[in-house]
Amino acid sequence: MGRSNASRNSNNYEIIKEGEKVSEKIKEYPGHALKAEDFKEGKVLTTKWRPNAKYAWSAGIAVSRFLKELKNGKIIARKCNKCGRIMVPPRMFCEWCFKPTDEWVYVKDTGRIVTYSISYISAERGRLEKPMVVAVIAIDGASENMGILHKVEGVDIEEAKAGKLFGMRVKAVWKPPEEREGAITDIMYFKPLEGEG
Amino acid sequence: MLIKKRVAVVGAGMTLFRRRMLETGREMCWEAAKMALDSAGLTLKDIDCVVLGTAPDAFDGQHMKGEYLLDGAGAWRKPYVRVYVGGGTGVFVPIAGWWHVASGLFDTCLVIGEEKMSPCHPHPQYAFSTIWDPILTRPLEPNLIWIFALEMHRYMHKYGIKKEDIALVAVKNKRNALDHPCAQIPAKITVEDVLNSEVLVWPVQRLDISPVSDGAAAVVLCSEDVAKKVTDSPVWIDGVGWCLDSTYWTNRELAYPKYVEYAARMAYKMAGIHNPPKEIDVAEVYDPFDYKELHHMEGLQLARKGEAPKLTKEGVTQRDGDLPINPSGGLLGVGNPIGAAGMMKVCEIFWQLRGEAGKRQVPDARTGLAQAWGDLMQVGTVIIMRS
Amino acid sequence: MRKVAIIGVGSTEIRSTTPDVSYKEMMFEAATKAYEEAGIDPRKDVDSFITSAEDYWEGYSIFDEFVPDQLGAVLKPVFTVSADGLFGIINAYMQIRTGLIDIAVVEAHSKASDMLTFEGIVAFALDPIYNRPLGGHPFYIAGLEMMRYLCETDTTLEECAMVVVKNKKNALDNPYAAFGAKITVEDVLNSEPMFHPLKRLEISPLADGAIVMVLAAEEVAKRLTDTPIWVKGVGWCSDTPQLESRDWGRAIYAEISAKMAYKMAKITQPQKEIDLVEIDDKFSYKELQHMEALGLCERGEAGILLREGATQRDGDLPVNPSGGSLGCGNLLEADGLKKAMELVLQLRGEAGKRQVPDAKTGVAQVWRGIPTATGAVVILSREY
Amino acid sequence: MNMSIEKIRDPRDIKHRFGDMEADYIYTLGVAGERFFREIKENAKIFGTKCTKCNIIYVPPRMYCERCFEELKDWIEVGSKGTVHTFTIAYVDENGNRLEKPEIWAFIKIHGTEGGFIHKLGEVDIEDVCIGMEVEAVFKEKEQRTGSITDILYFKPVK
Repeated sequence: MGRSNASRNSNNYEIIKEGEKVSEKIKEYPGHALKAEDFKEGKVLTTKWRPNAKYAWSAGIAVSRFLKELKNGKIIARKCNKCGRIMVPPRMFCEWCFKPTDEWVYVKDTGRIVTYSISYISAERGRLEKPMVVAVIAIDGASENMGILHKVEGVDIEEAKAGKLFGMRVKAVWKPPEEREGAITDIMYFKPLEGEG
Repeated sequence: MLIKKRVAVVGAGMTLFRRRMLETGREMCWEAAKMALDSAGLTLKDIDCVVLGTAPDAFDGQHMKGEYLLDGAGAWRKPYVRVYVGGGTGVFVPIAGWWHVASGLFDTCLVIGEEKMSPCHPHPQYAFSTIWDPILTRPLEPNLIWIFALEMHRYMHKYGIKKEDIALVAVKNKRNALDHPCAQIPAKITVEDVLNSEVLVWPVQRLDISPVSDGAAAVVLCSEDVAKKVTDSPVWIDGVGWCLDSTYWTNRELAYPKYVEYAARMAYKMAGIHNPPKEIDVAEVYDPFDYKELHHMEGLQLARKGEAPKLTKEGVTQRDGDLPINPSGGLLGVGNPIGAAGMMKVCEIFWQLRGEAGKRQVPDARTGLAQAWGDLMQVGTVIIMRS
Repeated sequence: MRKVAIIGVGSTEIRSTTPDVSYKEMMFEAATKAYEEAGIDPRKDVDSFITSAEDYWEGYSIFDEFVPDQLGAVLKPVFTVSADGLFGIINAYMQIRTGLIDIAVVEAHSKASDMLTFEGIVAFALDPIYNRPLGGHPFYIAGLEMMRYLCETDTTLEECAMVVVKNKKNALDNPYAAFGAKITVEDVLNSEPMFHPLKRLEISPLADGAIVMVLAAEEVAKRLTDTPIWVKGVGWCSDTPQLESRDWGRAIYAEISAKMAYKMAKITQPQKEIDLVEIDDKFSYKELQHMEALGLCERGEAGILLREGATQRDGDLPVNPSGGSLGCGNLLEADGLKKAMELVLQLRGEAGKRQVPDAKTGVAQVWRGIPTATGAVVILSREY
Repeated sequence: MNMSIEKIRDPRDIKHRFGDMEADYIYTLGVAGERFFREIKENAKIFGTKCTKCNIIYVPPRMYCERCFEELKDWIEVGSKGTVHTFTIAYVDENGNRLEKPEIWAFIKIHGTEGGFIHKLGEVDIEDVCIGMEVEAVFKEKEQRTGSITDILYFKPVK
């Protein structure tokens, strides 16, 4: 899962090869390794393909409603009356009780950071100009530890690196109503709740 | 009901693990499978059925990848199936192979793990952008490392673990890999090297993680009757366990891998193991990230919650320690062609239990364990083997 | 070794599209029905769950991540076979036979309507080096197969068209069918040419649906139900995936898997010992080719049996009384599980207007579709 | 019945999200493919590999025999002629749209081998194609060849 150049000989550590058998009984092991340059210099033949694989995923009963409420600037959850859990993201079934969930419950757009990380890279592996905090945020009004994944802004990166954001109270920052489209990105990010530290 | 049939591993093989290989996926499968058969003194004719494991089709760039690979896997006109539990697949394939033989339907089974991640451009990372819920998560454009960083951070926070203690795992495993001829990134590094390496997603740095790899690995399984005919030193599969946790990972406590615990308990029960740290002589624990080795040791009941770093610091998990972990060099040192990486661990336990591991050999290894992990921090797969 | 029985089945409706529900909600519905029928609680009673899925049908990498919750399988043994639901049944069967597992659940579904570019996705399954660069619609492979099959067996275009007519008619009586219709041989032959000699109506249309099945070891099955349907034999096989090495006229994968399953079930004369079959008919000619591969008639005779009416529901050897994939819809990896479900209903005597009289033993067979040469056979019986 | 107890009734409440699973893939041709396509690119020659144990010549050549698993090292030039083993006429393109001019696809079995090529037929009328017809490969000009299956333009009838 690492970046390709994790396998390259970089300056800060030393790659050492010593001959040794996988099994004492096996004398040879197979495989023809290539270098990145082999591709660039045309030393190896290749063929290319970009698949045509497009989808329209149906959100279904629970998530369609969730998206509709996001457009209204609200977060909605489902409650199971058997175990009493209020679940977000919402689902029509309770995975613990294996029964249908019973009712819709609006929860707050505030919450508490359960865990977080600080991304210095983009989804495509490029370096970000400015590091970005992403967090699991347990939503107020839902059951304990019912978190959602989102971004957090307005926090000090050095404090974040020092582990100071655990338990921090945050609040959703919404797009203006006219720009919302019924998507998780209708919440732009979460920011620290004012008046709390 | 009791399990009546015992299943043995009688041969193992693997290719080099490298960032880019010339071989097609099916050629890599053939290389590993052929090596496993040769080492068992068997030919393809002797094989009754084939089980293959490989992770996302989006790496190799091949829809229905299991179908594509099958002739290289030796499945021509044989019963064949691909099983799939994300990153947990590598250790799950021999588990599926186990039930093919333990069911009494077959005497021999060829088991293969494969991954060719290099075709995916601009970076194999792309494949990971499609593992998320397309409606609730993909719009946030997540990077895979986000979630592991979230898990690592939670683990550190909950048990008060320091990054330098976690880095010791990377140092150990990359060093162990120096003795593995197939290893992709063996190295002598220090804790400082890890802490000074590029920050990817805090707290994950570059030397905390395993590389992108191409490779394949294979083992040959057979029934007790056949095992006795083909070898004097079979290695028995005495326990299997697997478990999948909820999809809703943001609703779970990430500090502890309960799914690994449940999988391990299932396998320990079957193997009659009551005191894992005492009874397991060597373990190959899934380590795509350094913290995962610690996390998984705890899930496997090899260490108490939050105490795996301490054992590591004390040297207990070194090859000459009381509980050697990842003597192969693990994914951090040998490489991480996902579907093949777990199989590499199973091969390593096989070689360790046969006393064939050369410089990597752990003394007196009689009972070994291999474990893998995958999906959305969700799957545990565990196999227990005895000489 | 232990005997294994199917003790519960559940299915959603089969529809051409399902925009209002997610695959999770569909799976939940099918699972609820199956558990209800089997009288089990998945949170307590089930030892193993198996899903049958392929990533690119779903539009997800590692679809396995998204299955446990709606099946009641959280923190339980769960895995995915990248194959048809019949392979799910086969793996559940093996797991139970080992003694490790007492009750196993098998799930398969199709949410084909989520795919916008089915052709492009199938093309992505072709060999990237030797086949894909040439482009084209991947179903040319079906055209090549059909042409060779017709040539080798003297089967006629009319006979292939009659398969479509029969199956779409059978589907009219099936509540789990999306494409039932009353049509004629001429309608089929006059439909658009697609991959000559294959016509538009000879290609099974895609459909959505979810199916769940519960399997149990003998002692458990007998405790839970009076109508266990026994798994008597299983077989599965893959021929070469490389088009350049394939046998174009025969379904070798079906021949070998049938042989394996018959041997296990101790069936020596399939045409006499089997009361009905649900076999793969993703394309019209496939039903005939598969009948021959399964030894239900000599090579080249399937078309003749069809013309004589033997494969009608009231004939000597009913083939696809459900309506098959041509009548019900192609459910991708749930296609075989749908066929097994029909057998369960038939063998229990619960098939309503579709009921084949006195059905004791049936065969379900599936092929994984273009471009594969992989298939499976499961033999079910109400008697052991 | 114990299912979702609430359903969508208003069609405007049904939501979908559009997206794809598309990346750029660059495939190596493999140990056997690399050599095979070099021969096509440089010399317009078609090679197969022979398994002496199973007495099979694989075209395209393989690194191993899928039947017995022996490594195949015996490379044999097999010529560019073969027979149409089966064919089909495709009326739609890769996206399912009607083609203005239907395409003829065939499996061409190369003489003296067990293998051959899936390819298109050219320089022939649809009515004239039949199983058993002898055809030969038409290669691109050398400077246009890239080491791909498309270095063969199509197969045409042998006059």
